[in-house]
Amino acid sequence: MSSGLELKDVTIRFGGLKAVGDLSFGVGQGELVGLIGPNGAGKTTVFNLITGVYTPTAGQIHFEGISVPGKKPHEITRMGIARTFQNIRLFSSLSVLDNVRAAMMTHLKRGILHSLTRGPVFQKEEAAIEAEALELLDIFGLADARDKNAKDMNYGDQRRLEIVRALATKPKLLLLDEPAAGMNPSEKDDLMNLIRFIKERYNLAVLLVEHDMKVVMGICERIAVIEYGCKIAEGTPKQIQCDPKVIEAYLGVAAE
Amino acid sequence: LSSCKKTDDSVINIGEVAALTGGTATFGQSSHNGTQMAVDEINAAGGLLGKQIKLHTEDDQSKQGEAGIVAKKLISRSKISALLGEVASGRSLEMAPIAQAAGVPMISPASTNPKVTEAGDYVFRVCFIDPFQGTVMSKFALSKGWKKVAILTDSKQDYSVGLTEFFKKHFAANGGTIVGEQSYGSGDKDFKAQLTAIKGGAPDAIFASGYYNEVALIAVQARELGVSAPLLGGDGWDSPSLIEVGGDAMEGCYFSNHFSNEDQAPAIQDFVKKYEAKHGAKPDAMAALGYDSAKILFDAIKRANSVDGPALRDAIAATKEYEGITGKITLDSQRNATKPAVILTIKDGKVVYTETIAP
Amino acid sequence: MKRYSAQIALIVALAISLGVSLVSDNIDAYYLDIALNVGINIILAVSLNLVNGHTGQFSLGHAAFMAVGAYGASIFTLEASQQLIPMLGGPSAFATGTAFLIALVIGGLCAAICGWLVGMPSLRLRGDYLAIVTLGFNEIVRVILQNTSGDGPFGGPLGLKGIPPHSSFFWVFALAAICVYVVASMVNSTYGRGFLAVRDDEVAAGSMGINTVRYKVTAFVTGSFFAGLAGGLYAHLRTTISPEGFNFLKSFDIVVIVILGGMGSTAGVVLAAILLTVLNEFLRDAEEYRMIVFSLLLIIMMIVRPQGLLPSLPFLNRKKKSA
Amino acid sequence: MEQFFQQLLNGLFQGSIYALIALGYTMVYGVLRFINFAHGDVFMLGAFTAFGLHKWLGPTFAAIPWPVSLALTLLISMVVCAVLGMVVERLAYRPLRNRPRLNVLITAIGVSLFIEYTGQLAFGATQRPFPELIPRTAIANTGGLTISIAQVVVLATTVLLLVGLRFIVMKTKMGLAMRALSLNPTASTLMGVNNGVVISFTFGLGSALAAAGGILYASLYPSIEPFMGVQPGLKAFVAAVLGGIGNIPGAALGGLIIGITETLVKGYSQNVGIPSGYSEGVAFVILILILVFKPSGLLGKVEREKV
Amino acid sequence: MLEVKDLHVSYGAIKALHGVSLKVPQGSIVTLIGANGAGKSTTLRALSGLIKSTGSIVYGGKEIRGLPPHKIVSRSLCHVPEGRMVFANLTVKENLAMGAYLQKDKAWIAKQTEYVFHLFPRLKERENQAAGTMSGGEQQMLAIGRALLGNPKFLMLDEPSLGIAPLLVKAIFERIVEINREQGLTILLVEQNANLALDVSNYGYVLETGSILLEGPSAELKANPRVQEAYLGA
Ligand SMILES: Nc1ncnc2c1ncn2[C@@H]1O[C@H](COP(=O)(O)OP(=O)(O)OP(=O)(O)O)[C@@H](O)[C@H]1O
Ligand SMILES: Nc1ncnc2c1ncn2[C@@H]1O[C@H](COP(=O)(O)OP(=O)(O)OP(=O)(O)O)[C@@H](O)[C@H]1O
Ligand SMILES: [Mg+2]
Ligand SMILES: [Mg+2]
Repeated sequence: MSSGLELKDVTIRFGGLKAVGDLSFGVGQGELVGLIGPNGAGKTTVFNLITGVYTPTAGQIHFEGISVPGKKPHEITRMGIARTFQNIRLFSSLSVLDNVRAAMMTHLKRGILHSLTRGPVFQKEEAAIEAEALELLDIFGLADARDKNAKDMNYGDQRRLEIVRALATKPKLLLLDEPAAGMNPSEKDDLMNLIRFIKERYNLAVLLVEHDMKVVMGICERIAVIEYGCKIAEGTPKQIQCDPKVIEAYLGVAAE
Repeated sequence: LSSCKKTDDSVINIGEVAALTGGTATFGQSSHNGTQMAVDEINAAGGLLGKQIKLHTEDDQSKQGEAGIVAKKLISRSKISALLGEVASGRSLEMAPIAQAAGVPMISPASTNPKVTEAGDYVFRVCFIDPFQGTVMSKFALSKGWKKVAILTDSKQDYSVGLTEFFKKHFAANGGTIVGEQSYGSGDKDFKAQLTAIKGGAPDAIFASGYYNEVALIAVQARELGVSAPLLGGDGWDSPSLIEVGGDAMEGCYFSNHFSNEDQAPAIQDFVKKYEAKHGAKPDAMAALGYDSAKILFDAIKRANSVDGPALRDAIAATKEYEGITGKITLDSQRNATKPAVILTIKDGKVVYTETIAP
Repeated sequence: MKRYSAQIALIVALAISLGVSLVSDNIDAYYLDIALNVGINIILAVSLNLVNGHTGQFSLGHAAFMAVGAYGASIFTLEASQQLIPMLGGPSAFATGTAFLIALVIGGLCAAICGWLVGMPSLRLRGDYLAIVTLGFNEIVRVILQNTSGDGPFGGPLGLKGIPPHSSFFWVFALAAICVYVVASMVNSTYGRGFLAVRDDEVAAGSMGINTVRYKVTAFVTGSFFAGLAGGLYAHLRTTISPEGFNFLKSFDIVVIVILGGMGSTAGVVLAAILLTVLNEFLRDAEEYRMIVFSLLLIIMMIVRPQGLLPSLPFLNRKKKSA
Repeated sequence: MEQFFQQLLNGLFQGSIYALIALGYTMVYGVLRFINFAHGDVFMLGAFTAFGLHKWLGPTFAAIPWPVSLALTLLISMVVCAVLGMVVERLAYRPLRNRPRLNVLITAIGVSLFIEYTGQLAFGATQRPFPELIPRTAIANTGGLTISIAQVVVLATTVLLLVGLRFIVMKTKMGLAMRALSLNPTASTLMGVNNGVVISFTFGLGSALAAAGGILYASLYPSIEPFMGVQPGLKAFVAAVLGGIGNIPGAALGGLIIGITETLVKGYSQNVGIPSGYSEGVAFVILILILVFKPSGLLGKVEREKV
Repeated sequence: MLEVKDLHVSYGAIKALHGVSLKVPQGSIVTLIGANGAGKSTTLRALSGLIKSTGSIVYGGKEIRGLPPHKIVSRSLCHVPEGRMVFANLTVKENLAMGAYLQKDKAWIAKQTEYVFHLFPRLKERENQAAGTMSGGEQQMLAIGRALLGNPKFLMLDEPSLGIAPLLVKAIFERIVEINREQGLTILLVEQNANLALDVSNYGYVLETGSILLEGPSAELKANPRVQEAYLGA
């Protein structure tokens, strides 16, 4: 059994619309893979399939050898898959810090009754979690905003918080849906560095959906291209950039 | 913490709990009007024991829970010597233990559920109780030769449930047959389903033990469905709006009551006139009972020559053959009023007296 | 020591409840009654706030759980206490107290079980759909109780009477303090952030590893349990209960306290429970204008202070524990 | 068998009156996304307006044929209540426009209490007889089945309103604006929609429908009192949710289902030993059963949210 | 055409704009660039009346500050907001019809709808799909198309390239220029893709924490080393 994520002949239909069709690809351990394609190609849908928001009409999805479809989103997260949302979905009335804390709940060893004791063990655990959350926020330069409400942050910071929150679940595989959207080119540069950094630091595999080719080509080790829900190409950034099918469907003539 | 409010010794404080607003406000307002009239009269006549009567009225909004609170409020804040109310048995039951524990005599004008006065020797009532009224109507039906009766009960009202229960018991034990038993909840407007089912049993009469609000509509709909059997009921029917709403459909129906405002006895006509002058409508049974409950209290105060709890209690308990608007009232050992019931019928859009049935 | 301020506050609150209880005979019966109502309303509102405020599930049926608790506890007291008290060593304060506590807990558990039964299928409904289902449950409970036989254990439309007045200052406020402590502690922990996360965005919460169903059911069952306790206390304060007293309008009353206090703000809700209960007494003097004044105040309050009396401020949630 | 058909008819008419009230309820909900608990109270005001009108103009009305006086009464009361609804919206709801919906809900409860208790103060607590706007005579009495004119008028009005409302909401520009506004008020104002006007219109229309409902209801059940709107309001709410709240045909369907089942349970439960009083809970039992299996109501669209 | 002077905006206690002044001449494309949180979207929201502001906003010679949004739209000022804000449960067609809410000329609406379908063929394919179920990029297309149906004379675009595939980004920008040239539409463009924005625009402003930091003809800005370092990703 291979480790990492494995999709085999995955299909999903919405009514008459085949949003994803017979899609197969994988993400190995510690790999950074790009998933690109035109608008409406089915990229976000693939994320939704992997994370249990949708159940595939046909096909198999395995993570570390365990079948994913049919599992609830929270169970999948506990298996080690975390994601960000293209349309930002933070816990808008919670503070920045609490957004991260909520995501760390998965790692608590004790349940709700424990919080009623409020004893030393509990206090220690809470302190440790707060420290850990702050450390993550600090990596993304959000530690100063810890007490701000998530909904009062600007778009770019909300995107960063999405990533921090996903990381807080301690995933083995991180799915990023257009993380650079709404950032300017220099912010995108910073983001690329951050993604590389967290990938090494936390030993992550990353699946990245992004329309900014500079980001995709800059950090991905391998790229899959889909159109109308089907894979049309897969390879290294170099190969993809020169693939005529990809150029025609997606990149346009002169991809920088 | 404890209160140091000075009590006003120049008056006699009497408490009253009534539903002045909310779902059963129409009963509460009537009984309050009656009570208030009695108080005004006695004050105009110089009061009692050389003092004026001060009536403290609290509204319980027709809500469970409220009656108990205001009873406590009246007893501990207004320092009342006696408590009048409530019309509804459920709420009287809430007040009764409080009055009993505080040693304040309580007289309920119209709570007909037997359990009310079981709370203790300080709790009285001036109306007859459900078993009596249920039996009266059963006797009446049998005397009319109606052997097959259908029953329509308001399952939200303990009053209606109680009447039905005692009617059924007596009726079945004395050769009658119940040919259909249906229920509804107060506030309902559509009774066609129940009436259609009742129609199937071809009853000689229908015992509708609920309040007039629904009974008027029941009559209208029964006639619409072609059911012509007369309706029978209890004192809960007593209100001018029974005929206003029910109209022709009420013709030939019968109900038992504490008094008839058509009764030509001078005391009654005097009361009716005074009431009409003040409120622009004829008094209903609740008003008469409210009036009687206050008058019986005043009578007892006079006899006891004191407003002391135990003395007053004993005086009330000794009430005998008191000539009230609602009949000659004697309080029995269970502190319930034993008095006759009158049977009224609706004829040409008027409530007319038919007969009196003694206890 | 600051870390343990919650426990300290709880102990202080319990001690005060006991202390006041010992001298409660000297308190004016009416004022004492209002105080106890305040305490019961605190339990009802704080527990509903866990469901509506913190977890964002909109329940309009809290009075139903209160009813279940009230009937459960009362029936136990009326039917079983007599047998139980001798077993506990005769009619001592200890024995009656224990029997009462058992009755309350039984009421709470009955309510919690109902909460679970209703919650499991209906908590996947959203927003107003859940509201109407809980409201419907409320009405069903009332209708069932009302249509039972008058001689049966539930007493039909007249309900139960002659329930001994066991709800003393101690019981009411000790349980109110415990309720506030439990709800505040549940929410103010990393685990408890899950309730808030579910409220803000269920899909995102699921994707962050939060078992949303479990959280919703936990909130609902806990809320129901405390509503049941409050119902038991209410029954043993009023000494009579009837189905009509637990109709959906009673649920509205509790929702009003929660929203007026500030959704998700325990301190605000406690404050609102106190203010509204007391206001209700003050408004008695307005007589038939009472509800008109009340409704106008409600509308004006929503307009000038829509976030509630005390919007959910984390530091207040963390510190204020005593009732 | 004859009895069964009579019960079905009873249920149909009972259901059509629920449906009638539910239409207005669901429309207001569909646009404003809040449960207008005061709907039942506007319904009551509609009946009282008609009542007052007849007290005032009784002789005049008696002189003209009933369909004309009914139409006039309906029209005037609907206008009065529409204006009233818009005033309430202006004063109580508009200041809360961008607030959480629960606030609006509490305000609605406040408005509802206000109308009820002011009504009780103004009209008194006792029920009053409602004038016979529609002759209370039976039109059919064939085969033992009875149908009254009032019942037929109610059914016809319900159908008419159903079609009319659906047309307004689905086919007119105002309807489009109403739907857009319900989804995203910021975006709709960016399209040039005057949200205030649309909301006022919705409220006015909803209140007019409530008034019509109140009058027809009172014609069927000719006694009116200040709390008369509470129960029908609740039933209409259940009907609206049952059909899929915000969905106009759904509300009508919901009303019919509740009316018919309720009637059948009332009519036959006693036969199996269950007191018919339990029928009060029937609407809720159906509601819960249906929502458990179809969480968005019978005709409600499953709002699958794109993630 | 549009002149903004000393615009201030706060969100509660937070001040988001501290005196922004800018000019958008008739027929031009002006761009507003800046880091996350600089206040670009806030500026647009203030211009279209969605949030309260102080200062002055003069459009076509008249003060429009303080008018409600629908009044501002009726002066042909259209705003494609951040986050798209399509009407999720309405179909694509209905969304477009909402865009034309203030338009009376049916023939024009039909023509313009065809034009939008021509710009974004995907919208035509999905004309009966509920907008909320469309992909992110599809929704962005719809948002732009919807604004075009308002027959704007002045169009404010908040990050039109957000979430759009590269090929289409180019197409959209070409269209923007095309509409600007052919129909004389004045455009205020907020864009993170500063390179592209400066390429298509005549004049640019750089916004930083609520104030204008720099301004100038686009070509000059693009050559400015400070801009290059901070916003263009040297
Ligand atoms: N719940 C749904 N119902 C109907 N259609 C859907 C649903 N979800 C997605 N689709 C359709 O499936 C297709 C793929 O959508 P998806 O969001 O996966 O695209 P994407 O590749 O992420 O595009 P983008 O780059 O624009 O975000 C789109 O055409 C979309 O309209
Ligand atoms: N609703 C709000 N409440 C409070 N603060 C807000 C709100 N919206 C924005 N802000 C704050 O105002 C400032 C300006 O935000 P704005 O959204 O205008 O930035 P922007 O330049 O558009 O950024 P981005 O490129 O991320 O979209 C930011 O600091 C942001 O946190
Ligand atoms: Mg996508
Ligand atoms: Mg922005």
